Amino acid sequence: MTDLEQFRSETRAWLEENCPPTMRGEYSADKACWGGKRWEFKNPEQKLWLDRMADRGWTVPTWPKEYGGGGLSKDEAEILSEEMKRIKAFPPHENFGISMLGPALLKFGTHEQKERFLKPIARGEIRWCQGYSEPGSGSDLASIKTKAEDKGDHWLVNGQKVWTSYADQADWIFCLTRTDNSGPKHQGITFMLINMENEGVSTKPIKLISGRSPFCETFFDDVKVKKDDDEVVGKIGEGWRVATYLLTHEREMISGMFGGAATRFVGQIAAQEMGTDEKGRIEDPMLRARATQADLDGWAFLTLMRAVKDRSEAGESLGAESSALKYYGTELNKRRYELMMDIGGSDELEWETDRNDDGDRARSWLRTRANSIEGGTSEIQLNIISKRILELPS
Amino acid sequence: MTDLEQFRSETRAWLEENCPPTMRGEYSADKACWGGKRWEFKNPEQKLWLDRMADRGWTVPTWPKEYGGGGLSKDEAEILSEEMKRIKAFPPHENFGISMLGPALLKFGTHEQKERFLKPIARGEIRWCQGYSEPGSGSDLASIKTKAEDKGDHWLVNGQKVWTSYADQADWIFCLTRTDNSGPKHQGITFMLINMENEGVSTKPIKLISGRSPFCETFFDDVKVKKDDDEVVGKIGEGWRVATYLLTHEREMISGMFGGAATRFVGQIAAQEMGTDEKGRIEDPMLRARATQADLDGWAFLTLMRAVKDRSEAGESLGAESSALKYYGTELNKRRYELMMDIGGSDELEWETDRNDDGDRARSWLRTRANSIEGGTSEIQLNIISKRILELPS
Amino acid sequence: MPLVLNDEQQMLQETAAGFADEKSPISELRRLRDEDVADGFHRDLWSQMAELGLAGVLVPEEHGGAGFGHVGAGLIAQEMGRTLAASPFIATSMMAATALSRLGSDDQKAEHLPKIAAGESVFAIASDEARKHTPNHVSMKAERSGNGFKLSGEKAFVAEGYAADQLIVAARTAGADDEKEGITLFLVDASKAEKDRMKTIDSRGFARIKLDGVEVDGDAVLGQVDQGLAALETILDAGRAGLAAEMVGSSEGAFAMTLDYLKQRKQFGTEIGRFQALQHRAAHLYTEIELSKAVMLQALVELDANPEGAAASVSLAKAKIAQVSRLATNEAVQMHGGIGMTDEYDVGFFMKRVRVAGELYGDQDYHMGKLAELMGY
Amino acid sequence: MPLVLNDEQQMLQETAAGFADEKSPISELRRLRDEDVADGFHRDLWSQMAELGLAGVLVPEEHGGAGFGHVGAGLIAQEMGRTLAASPFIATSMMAATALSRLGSDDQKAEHLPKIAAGESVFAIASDEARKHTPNHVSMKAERSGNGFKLSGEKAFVAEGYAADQLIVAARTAGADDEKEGITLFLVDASKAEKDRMKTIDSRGFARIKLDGVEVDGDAVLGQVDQGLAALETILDAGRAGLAAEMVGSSEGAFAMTLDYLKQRKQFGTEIGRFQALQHRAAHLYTEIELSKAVMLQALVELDANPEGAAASVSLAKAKIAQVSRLATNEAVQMHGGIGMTDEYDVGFFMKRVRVAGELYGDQDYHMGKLAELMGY
Repeated sequence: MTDLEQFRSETRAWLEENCPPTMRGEYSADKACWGGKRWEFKNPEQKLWLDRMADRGWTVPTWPKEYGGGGLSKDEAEILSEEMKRIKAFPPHENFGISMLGPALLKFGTHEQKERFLKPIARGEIRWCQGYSEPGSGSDLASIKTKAEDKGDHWLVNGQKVWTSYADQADWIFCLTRTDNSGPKHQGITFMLINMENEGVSTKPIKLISGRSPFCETFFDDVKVKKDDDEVVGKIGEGWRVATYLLTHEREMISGMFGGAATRFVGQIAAQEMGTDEKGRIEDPMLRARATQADLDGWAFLTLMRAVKDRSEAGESLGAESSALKYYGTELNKRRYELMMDIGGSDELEWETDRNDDGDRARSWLRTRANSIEGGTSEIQLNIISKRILELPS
Repeated sequence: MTDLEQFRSETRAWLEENCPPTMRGEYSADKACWGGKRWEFKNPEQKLWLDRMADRGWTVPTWPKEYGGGGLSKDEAEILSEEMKRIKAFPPHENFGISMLGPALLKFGTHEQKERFLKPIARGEIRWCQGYSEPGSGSDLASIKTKAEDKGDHWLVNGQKVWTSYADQADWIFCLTRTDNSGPKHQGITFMLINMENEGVSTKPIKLISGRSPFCETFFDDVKVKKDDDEVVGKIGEGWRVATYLLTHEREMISGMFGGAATRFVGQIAAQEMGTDEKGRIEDPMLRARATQADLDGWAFLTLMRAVKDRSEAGESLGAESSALKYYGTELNKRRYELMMDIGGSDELEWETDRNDDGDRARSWLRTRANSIEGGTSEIQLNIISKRILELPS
Repeated sequence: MPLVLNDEQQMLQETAAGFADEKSPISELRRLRDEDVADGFHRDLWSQMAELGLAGVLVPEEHGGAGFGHVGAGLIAQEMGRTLAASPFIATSMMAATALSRLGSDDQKAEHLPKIAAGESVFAIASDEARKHTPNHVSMKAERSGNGFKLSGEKAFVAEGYAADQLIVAARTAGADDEKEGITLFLVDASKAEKDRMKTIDSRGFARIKLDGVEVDGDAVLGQVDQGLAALETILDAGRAGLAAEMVGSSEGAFAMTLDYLKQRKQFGTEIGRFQALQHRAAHLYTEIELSKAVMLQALVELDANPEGAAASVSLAKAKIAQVSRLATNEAVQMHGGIGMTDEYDVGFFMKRVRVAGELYGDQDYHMGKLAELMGY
Repeated sequence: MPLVLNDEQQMLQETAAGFADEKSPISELRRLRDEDVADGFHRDLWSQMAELGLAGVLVPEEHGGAGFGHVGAGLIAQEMGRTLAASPFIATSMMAATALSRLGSDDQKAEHLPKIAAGESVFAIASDEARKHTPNHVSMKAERSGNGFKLSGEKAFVAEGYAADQLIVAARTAGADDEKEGITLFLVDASKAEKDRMKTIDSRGFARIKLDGVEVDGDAVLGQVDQGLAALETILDAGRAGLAAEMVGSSEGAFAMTLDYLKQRKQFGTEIGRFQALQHRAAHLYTEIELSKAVMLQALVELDANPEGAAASVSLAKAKIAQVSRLATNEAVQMHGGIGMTDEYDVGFFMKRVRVAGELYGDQDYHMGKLAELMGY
């Protein structure tokens, strides 16, 4: 038996024994464990499951053991996720610290920063949120204005962030501040870590057209950020490098999400919900044709996602191509949800009722409109492809 | 009986009596009478029909009588064309002089120029061609370089034109020349009339991907154009005004053409050629859906054409809107011919054979690719809409 | 009939536009939503429309209306769509007015048409029963009882159904669920129906309607017994044309907001309206909206000229305009970026309403399929 | 199977690419057209491909081939598509090689496979009879006579049919014209057939084939009598995947020309590649071509892993890539402007070839319909 086979059998056994039955099954947003200081566990098993996984470092399997990770190889991590899928185990917890700050700290952080911040992330003890966009900035991210003045022993931070997901529930925020106005806009940006308990930090929820939203505005009014050598990631004034590294990451994540979303064929949903004719076809031939086109593109997109994954596992690094995935995946997802609404007809035009799960489909449809805006608009992705990949003049 | 009713009955009677039977029926390109010095009439009736119509000024019904026109009112002209349609009378002749130079001369020409050029156009005695584009200019029409130097008693013209339709059969060319290089590119352009028999004028046919083409390259090598006060339309150096006036005209004409082309529904052609299933539907549901979309857009386009026509007859002047018609009509026509090829299948992939009319459909399909390029590309039309109608900054 | 507006029609459109801008800007729809008004419109606004003579635009003059025809009615719907003005105009003033003036007995006309013109009676058409529009799918029973009928069954997605005083109900007097024959239209006093409010995403007034053995006498029949489907189609076509016109207005409204934004919003140191990719998409959208206006007018003109023969023009308009309004609202949100996604900003209201209006009385797929069949393939 | 190329496959692709660039640039197709070569390819070129071992890529090693699998074969087709290299590769080295190695008797294999590998024998698949691809529509008769069969009927749109030495013919041994049962595949010496050359717009080799009572003996049957349709589908899938790969190459070829043009062509005083509207369209096309490459590889991988189960992946590839290659060539001509319309310029050759390759063995609509049925709706 090879080491990997052995790892698989051990992992399988351990999961069987340690993953509580209530932590298995169909996973959905409301079942998520976000952790953090203010988190209230939905039930004892949720905490148990988080602790057990954290003890093995399996909340962040590929991170180094010294920082609370599992120190697993890519192959081992792959096996772990396969085995978790096999028994439909829930993710022990979710945290922007895992998906976004962590990778940045691992790449740009000092040993002290890793020591101090990665472990609590791995254990789900501190919940992070992201502070990039500002009311004025939008697609032009480098134009951020939130100011951080050097006051000797501390930074004095003033400004406003938008689209900070779950900021109202987060303990810390990693954000971009402007520490220098003199140079070109991409310089003078500093990647800063700020405790949300600091005086002068406040948040306000943003309501979306879907009626739901994880987003907040976050305000900094004369916030004093103590200089303790840990508060800045990367060099002062060079936060743009950290940010762009994370954005690429985020693009992959988002396109991944929508790749996932596309796993069920729209046409099959239509056939199931609307019924079929004597030939076994969706009755409405026009809807059927549009569904087939969406599934053709959806399946092609999943195939590309798979190819990209296989290539990166074969050692090819994914650069600006992630823009193509982000662009196509999000536009596709919008198209899919237009069709989902067409399939639902009048049954899915209601909300604030228990007839149709509070109009979950309509809310999701509206929510997808943001897919091609958040994490860099489709237009920005196309610009990136045009310049970095096609090398067209600009 | 109103004057118009009387005009209709007289017109009907005259046409019945004077339009030769062989000059009636299904009209097609090969039946056209282009006239001009070198024209060989296909049969005596073709000449007879042209002369009879010209005698009444009905080859150019709305032009003033003094310039060989019929002096008809809009309503009368409408009636004439209706009555000609009724008996399927062929157009007595076609000539870029009628559709393009004529309107320019009527608007910008001197009395002498009208006297000298309009009558022969009306009678089909002189065939004209258009010399705008140059190898380097393309969409940037104002960047033309064909030089016309003032040599006192004559202009010395040097340069090259492309896409000059039927230049090899034309007697005269109306073209844009550069008489002044000092100012901005839109200035210093002169609208000039040149006799193709002048020494130094030569033409070379251009072969298109469709294997067919009316287009030529036209070369001017030290061509001496005598100054006789008639050779320039409008003011020297202000030819751009004349050109843009004509381009708007041309756009309307072209979009008109494609509006016409859209009168038959693609889906009906498919049903006729491919047959239908027990429900009376085109068997291929995907093709059917695409055909329906094309017909939906096609019918909508025809409706807009009709509305524009009705509005202009109600006195509204059509400006940059013609760009929208040109853009949509040509893109639509390309889409229609993609479908026509899909309908034809392997039967229409052949040419240079008598099996399928020498592959007329394939040639037409390839020819339509130029629709969105000639007379101002689709991109140019969209720029015009964006600037002139939507007033977006540029 | 030329596709141009005469002076009378242009004046009417200006009146409607002025009214919509002053009395019912989008902020009124927001208020309607925030106050959670079950009717789906403000009664006082509806009365004002009646005072202006808008409610009776299709009602013959002898019954107190303006007898203005569908073109006039469509122009009003278009202007209401531009500001998303909420009213029972399409269901009452277009569909019910068409139904009564074309099918009604003298008594029915005399009783109801004046009330419509006066804005005193709100009508709703109760035809659909399933999630997707299928006029011939009628399972609501109407059994003969005494000299009248007894109606039992449920209707879904009834526009203005919650506020309705009167219902025009499609019920089955013969045949099986999907048969074209055997459908009859009834005038039913809404007080006899159980109304179950639908809170739709557009904050307008919809309801599910249940009739549980409701007794009506013979003269409640509208038109001929068993022959109601053709009549229903004519009523539906009036509503479809009205919704198409409304969606044209909403497309124009959303597009206007977008153009303003493109001209003032700055990114990368310049107005985003300077970026050619956005310019070309805006120019394309402009062209599609021009097409929408043309097919809208054609449908309205045909409805006035020959209602039974207008089906194809109406389906063309409903399908094409549903597509264009979808494009217009999607582009509006995308070009606004994040702010377009916020509830605080108005553009989302357009997206939600055209989605509902697009679905009502047949979506783009339904009408494209119908068109293909009418064109013989 | 991961969707990545191993070193062997990458080397093969480089070989094919080098060969196409050196020996068969687009100018060779132009020469073929101008010299009006009836075969539709240059014999000497085909021999050179054989010498390089390309012709036998799918032929098992014991029969003198490379036994490289469909992935390898597809990569060759892709590189040929990039320069529009004309050869009977897909019909002979992919379809016929698949047919013989999967269905052939030992004798049939021994007789034909080595000749394919050596480029000595050109094969064509004679299946379609109508303007649109319908594998089960086979009316060509094969009547038993003596210990063999007598074949009569006509085939249309037979790729490489004019140059073919051997034909694989689908004929009906039982049942009615459109029945799935009763189709049998035959190996027929092409000299027995009447060939009527089709001059297709892509200047490649096509013919209509007439068999007028052609006698073949029993061992001419390929596979099982009456059970030929499933076998035919496997052969067609090999061809469809090959054409898909070729169209990916052609999309890349046309796109590369377009990008060069966008970078060098100046208008309004700057490179047109600086115009954002064109940049975004180019970026979108890039993305679509990336999708094309992925679905192409998936189809080839599946054909190697499990030929009977690859139908869906193959239809996905053929449909999606037909659409993308159409977009790529349309954009290529449009972005080139007038010069792209001239015969003098090469881009038109791409447009003509992908039109034909898209139609052959089922167009996008056919494969989308098939996909919908395979997905169960």
